[in-house]
Amino acid sequence: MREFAQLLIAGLSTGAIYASLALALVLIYQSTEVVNFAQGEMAMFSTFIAWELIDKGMPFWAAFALTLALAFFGGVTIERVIIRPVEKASVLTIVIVTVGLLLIFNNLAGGIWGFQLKTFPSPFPSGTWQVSGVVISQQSVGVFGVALLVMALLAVFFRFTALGLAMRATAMNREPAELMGIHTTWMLALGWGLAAVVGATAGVLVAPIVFLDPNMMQGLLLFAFAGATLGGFESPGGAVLGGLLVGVAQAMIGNYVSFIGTDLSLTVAMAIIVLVLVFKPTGLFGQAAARRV
Amino acid sequence: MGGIWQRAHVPSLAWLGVALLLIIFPPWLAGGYRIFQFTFVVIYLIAILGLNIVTGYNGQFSLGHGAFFAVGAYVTGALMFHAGAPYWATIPLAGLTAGVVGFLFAIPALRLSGLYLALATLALAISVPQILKKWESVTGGVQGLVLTKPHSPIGALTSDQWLFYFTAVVALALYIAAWVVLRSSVGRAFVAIRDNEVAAEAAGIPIARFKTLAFGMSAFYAGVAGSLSAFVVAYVAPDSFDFLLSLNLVVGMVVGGTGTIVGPALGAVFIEFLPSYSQDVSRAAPGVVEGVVLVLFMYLMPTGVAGFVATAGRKALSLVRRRTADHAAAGPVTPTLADQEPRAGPGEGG
Amino acid sequence: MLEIRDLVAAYGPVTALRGVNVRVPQGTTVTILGANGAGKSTILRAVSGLLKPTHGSIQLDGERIDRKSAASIVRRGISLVPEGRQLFTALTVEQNLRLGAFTRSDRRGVREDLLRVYDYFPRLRERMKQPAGSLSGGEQQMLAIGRALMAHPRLLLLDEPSTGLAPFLVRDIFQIVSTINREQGTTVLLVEQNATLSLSIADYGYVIETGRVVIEAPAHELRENEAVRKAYLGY
Amino acid sequence: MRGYRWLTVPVVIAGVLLAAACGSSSKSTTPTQAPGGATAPAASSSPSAAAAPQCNKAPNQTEGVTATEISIGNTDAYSGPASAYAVIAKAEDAYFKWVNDQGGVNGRKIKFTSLDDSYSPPKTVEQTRALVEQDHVFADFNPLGTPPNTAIRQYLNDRGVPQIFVATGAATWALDHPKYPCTIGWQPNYQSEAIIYGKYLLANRPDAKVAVLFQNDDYGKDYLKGLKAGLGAKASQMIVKEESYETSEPDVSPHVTTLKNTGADVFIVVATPKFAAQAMKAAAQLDWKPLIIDNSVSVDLNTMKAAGAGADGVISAAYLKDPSDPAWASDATVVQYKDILAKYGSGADPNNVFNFYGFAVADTLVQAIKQAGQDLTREGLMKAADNMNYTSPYLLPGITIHTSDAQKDWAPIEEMQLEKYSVAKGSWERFGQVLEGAVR
Repeated sequence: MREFAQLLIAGLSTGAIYASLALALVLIYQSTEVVNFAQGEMAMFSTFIAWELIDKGMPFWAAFALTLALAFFGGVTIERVIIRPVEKASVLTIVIVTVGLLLIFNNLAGGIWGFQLKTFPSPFPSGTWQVSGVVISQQSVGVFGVALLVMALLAVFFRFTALGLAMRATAMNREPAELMGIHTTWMLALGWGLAAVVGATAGVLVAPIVFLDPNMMQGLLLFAFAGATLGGFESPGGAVLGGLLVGVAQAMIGNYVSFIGTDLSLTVAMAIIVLVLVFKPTGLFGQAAARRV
Repeated sequence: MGGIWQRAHVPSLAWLGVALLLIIFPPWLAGGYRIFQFTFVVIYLIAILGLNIVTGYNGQFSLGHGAFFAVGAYVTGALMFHAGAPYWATIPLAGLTAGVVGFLFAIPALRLSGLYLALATLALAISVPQILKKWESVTGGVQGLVLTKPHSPIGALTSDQWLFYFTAVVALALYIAAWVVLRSSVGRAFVAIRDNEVAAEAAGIPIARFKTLAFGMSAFYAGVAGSLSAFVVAYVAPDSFDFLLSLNLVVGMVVGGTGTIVGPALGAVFIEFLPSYSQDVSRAAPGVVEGVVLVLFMYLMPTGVAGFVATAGRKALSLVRRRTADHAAAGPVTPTLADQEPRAGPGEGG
Repeated sequence: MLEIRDLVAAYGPVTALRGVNVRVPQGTTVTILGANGAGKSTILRAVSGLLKPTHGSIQLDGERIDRKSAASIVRRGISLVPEGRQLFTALTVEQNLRLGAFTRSDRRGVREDLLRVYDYFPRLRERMKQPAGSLSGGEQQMLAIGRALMAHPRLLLLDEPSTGLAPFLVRDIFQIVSTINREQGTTVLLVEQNATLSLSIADYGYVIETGRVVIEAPAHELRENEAVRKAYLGY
Repeated sequence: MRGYRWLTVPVVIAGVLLAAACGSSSKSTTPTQAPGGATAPAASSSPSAAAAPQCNKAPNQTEGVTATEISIGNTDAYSGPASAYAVIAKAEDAYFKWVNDQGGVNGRKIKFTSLDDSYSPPKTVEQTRALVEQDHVFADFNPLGTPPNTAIRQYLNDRGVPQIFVATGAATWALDHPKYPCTIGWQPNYQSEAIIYGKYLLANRPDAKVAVLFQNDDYGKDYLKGLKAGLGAKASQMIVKEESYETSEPDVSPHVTTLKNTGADVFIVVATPKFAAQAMKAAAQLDWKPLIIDNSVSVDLNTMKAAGAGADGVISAAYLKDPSDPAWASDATVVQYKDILAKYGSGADPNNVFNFYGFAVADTLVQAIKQAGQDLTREGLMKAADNMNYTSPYLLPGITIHTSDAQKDWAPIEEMQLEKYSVAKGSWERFGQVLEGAVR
């Protein structure tokens, strides 16, 4: 039982990492209906900026705030300068542009900061709590807490604020959104900016755990995709729960299903996703309406 | 877009001529290493052609064709390595195996569309190398399988030249096959489903059957491409079929021009040569160059090279017409992007 | 109030309007009749800023609006109920209505208008927490009109509101449009294929064919017009 | 469509089961243990002093060599997931520039052409052919990675082009050298190192319960193989759990949880830096205090610092001097390395061990070229590589590069020395004798 609880905790800690990045994916999808393949690399780049600021002697929270501001500005700029010219083209074209961005950010970070591992200071204490023999790391609890907080903020934003509704309306159907008097082009830019902010938050949160290097997000992003898919791209709550589920499933399957073994846990995670999609195509928490891309 | 096939009899003959010239001459003009590159262009061309069938003509978004490519490569690799099969004999089986895998995968994928289908195929692309690693007795695990490079049966040709002609002939045959299928009622069904699934179903087209067929056929092409790559490289290993391969195929398809005749060829040239030229520009960060080129390409030619040429051609044509004929005369309705047409059907799509 | 002069518009290479003149005086209901593809909807798209005309002008109270963006035209008091409703199907009824008032900052006015819309369409009040996509066709049309009203427009544009609806629903909706025109003084420009009904509530009508106005007259005259009767009224 | 839906479950499950089943069946086909504990790979012929390999197939033995220049090629991952290793090729470039400014080797300057293969075997083949057929390089030096090197081995041997001092620690480069005479490795192979750990455990902790975390690829599996060879007959009794991870996983701590639960008191970490740091850190966080043995791939001070408290008392093995270790701060070779890197390395980090590795292997190449003499041929270069007895100043004292010894096992470096890390001091301390881990 203790073993099970410890694995559950380990799975939840990993899951919280997936969840925080999945939130950024949900955000960009909700506000632009684009899947941004560069999302992880943008988050990584922001995290490097935070690292550089801290390395230059700035206090952690000041560096964090400045990084979020830069990320927002960067996200808006990318939308206005790079995505804008192709926004009327097909989804495939936009996907390819985000792939281009992925290559650029990854290699740029490597060129500037190198590919060697960097440690990143954690805003949370590095200690642990022991609850009847089960070890819980305070850092993981911190990541978990922030992910929940971001989730709550996003849910409120998208459901109850005029700006949030306007962003969703723009993503769903631009023409009628414009008929509502919404400046849709700015909504899209705003969506990119906010997604960059959430991504940067996720990056700064997870960097102390997975360490900082230009490739830190590549594996992560896949599982975040999985989490977002599982929960449904429609709901921030779903993304968090989906991310946690993927993390727990990975830890459990590797340990308890011996004939599969840990080396196939990835494959199994992917298979679960496909199965979930088959029976609930919009994810566990998505709404009924099917979507076209 | 589908109309191009119908309207293109004369241009397609011209393209056939160009293709033949491109097939016959390069091996005599270039060294072995260049021929190897050209051979890979042909291999990518076949895979992109396959991807085009399912994505360009049937509207199903796949980010996982590297998986079918890998299946084809490993069928050939395993047959050559373990059973000593001659390389040419493995190709049909490699294609069919990949096709069956694609068909089976398409069954659950039927329920998915757009983004979710893309993610499911992405999952496939990531899973397949893992399974290959695990299945060590057949696949050689991470170390892969070292194969014997085929010799040329014709004395006048080097092994490289022979392999180029061999792959080129396979490609030509597959090109013609695709052309025939896409012009037939099957191809029209593919396109009808892409343009409006509800309308296609109402018209009595069995959606499930044609969607799985398109996926299977597409995977067959990717499998054949993989099979060819296995003996051209004379080595198969999981590292050769990472997610970047799948992504590259999509890039090739889009850059060349989705759903066009010449698109796959242009796209194949692009993905084969871009990395080498990028590192000539910047050794420090070739990825930045690659990314920038990719973004610029999409910026300048959002419908791919083929789409761009077609649009430019049309514009030039209508300019000439406008000068000569009455300004009121309107050109034919030929939207370049399905997406620019008003969305069909109220509401449901959201 | 609205003055369209010599309007030419095209979709890519296809010319849809070839010099149209339409006037909509303050407080009236004007209808544009015509067959499918005659260019009726194109006029509304141009007025609401979704389509930039290639030639001609559109003036609202003397100000040219044909180069303005759709968003800024809404702010000038023109609301379009688009063809096919174009609702935000994943959002609730209430969220759709609130988006309709996106440009407004007078909270009290918005609340009053929301209540008024619920009074016009009691069905919407019953379903305010449901996603718009789950409504029936008639309810969706009500929501589309309600959403446009939430902007508190001076000029309401309606594009084929009767499409796909049962006859009794169509009558209800036209009734309400006419009520809105009367009670609130909202000017209405209505594009329809159902000539009988639209002429019954309109003051003035235009008939267009292949991008040109072929007949224009007060509504009661059009109802008597031989050609119009044959072509559009079916008797 | 609906009818198809239920087919999905069996199809997906069957797929996973099939994959799993195939995986487990493969276990029976892994090489069996030969008496004496060493693995006996079937493919390699047993090396003997009599059969000296000859790399003499090249029709043009001096291609790429002029009176003033030697053209050397290389492939490395400048892009893609393995790009951390591109530092090596850049360091080699810096080193050769310095050599050239010193007058070159035997009066010839080295022209170094390094191309990007993004660690993808087909790309490696393409780039290597470009190097050989277009740039006409004399030799392919230190190309990166086991799969990429495997992909080009046959080609280079058919052409008689030296594939010299490859940047991988697989055992095959030494074992199969007689079959591929133009190909030779350099660094101690993974199996050698693991044999050393096995021997150490047998001697010092014979009753240990050993848990292993390894990367699921050739590198991880080679270590596992070597460890079993080193433990010999007691291997199956001592190793209580082998747990593998994939590089796509973000955090390996769930695996560490599993390993801790086995009650093991020795934890062997076969992981690249990021994952090794995570594993050591996780062990400390879980309050698990086994003897940790960390593979030499991940011993740079950055990694150890990242591991935090978990790094204390960790044991590893080394063969190179560590440029970040204060103990070597005044060592002439390390000082010179830092000077050269500062001048030619365009801002490279001297504490990055990959830079030092690049210098060390490049220095060995220069040594081999010198040894091959004024009349440089491809056959001559490989003959020199096959007959080295070189005390490289980059290696730890007591460790040499030797292929000329009687055993002729074609592994240039196969000795290492154990070392222990202290968090308080922030450095490694070597202990005990230099140990030998030859793979036979």
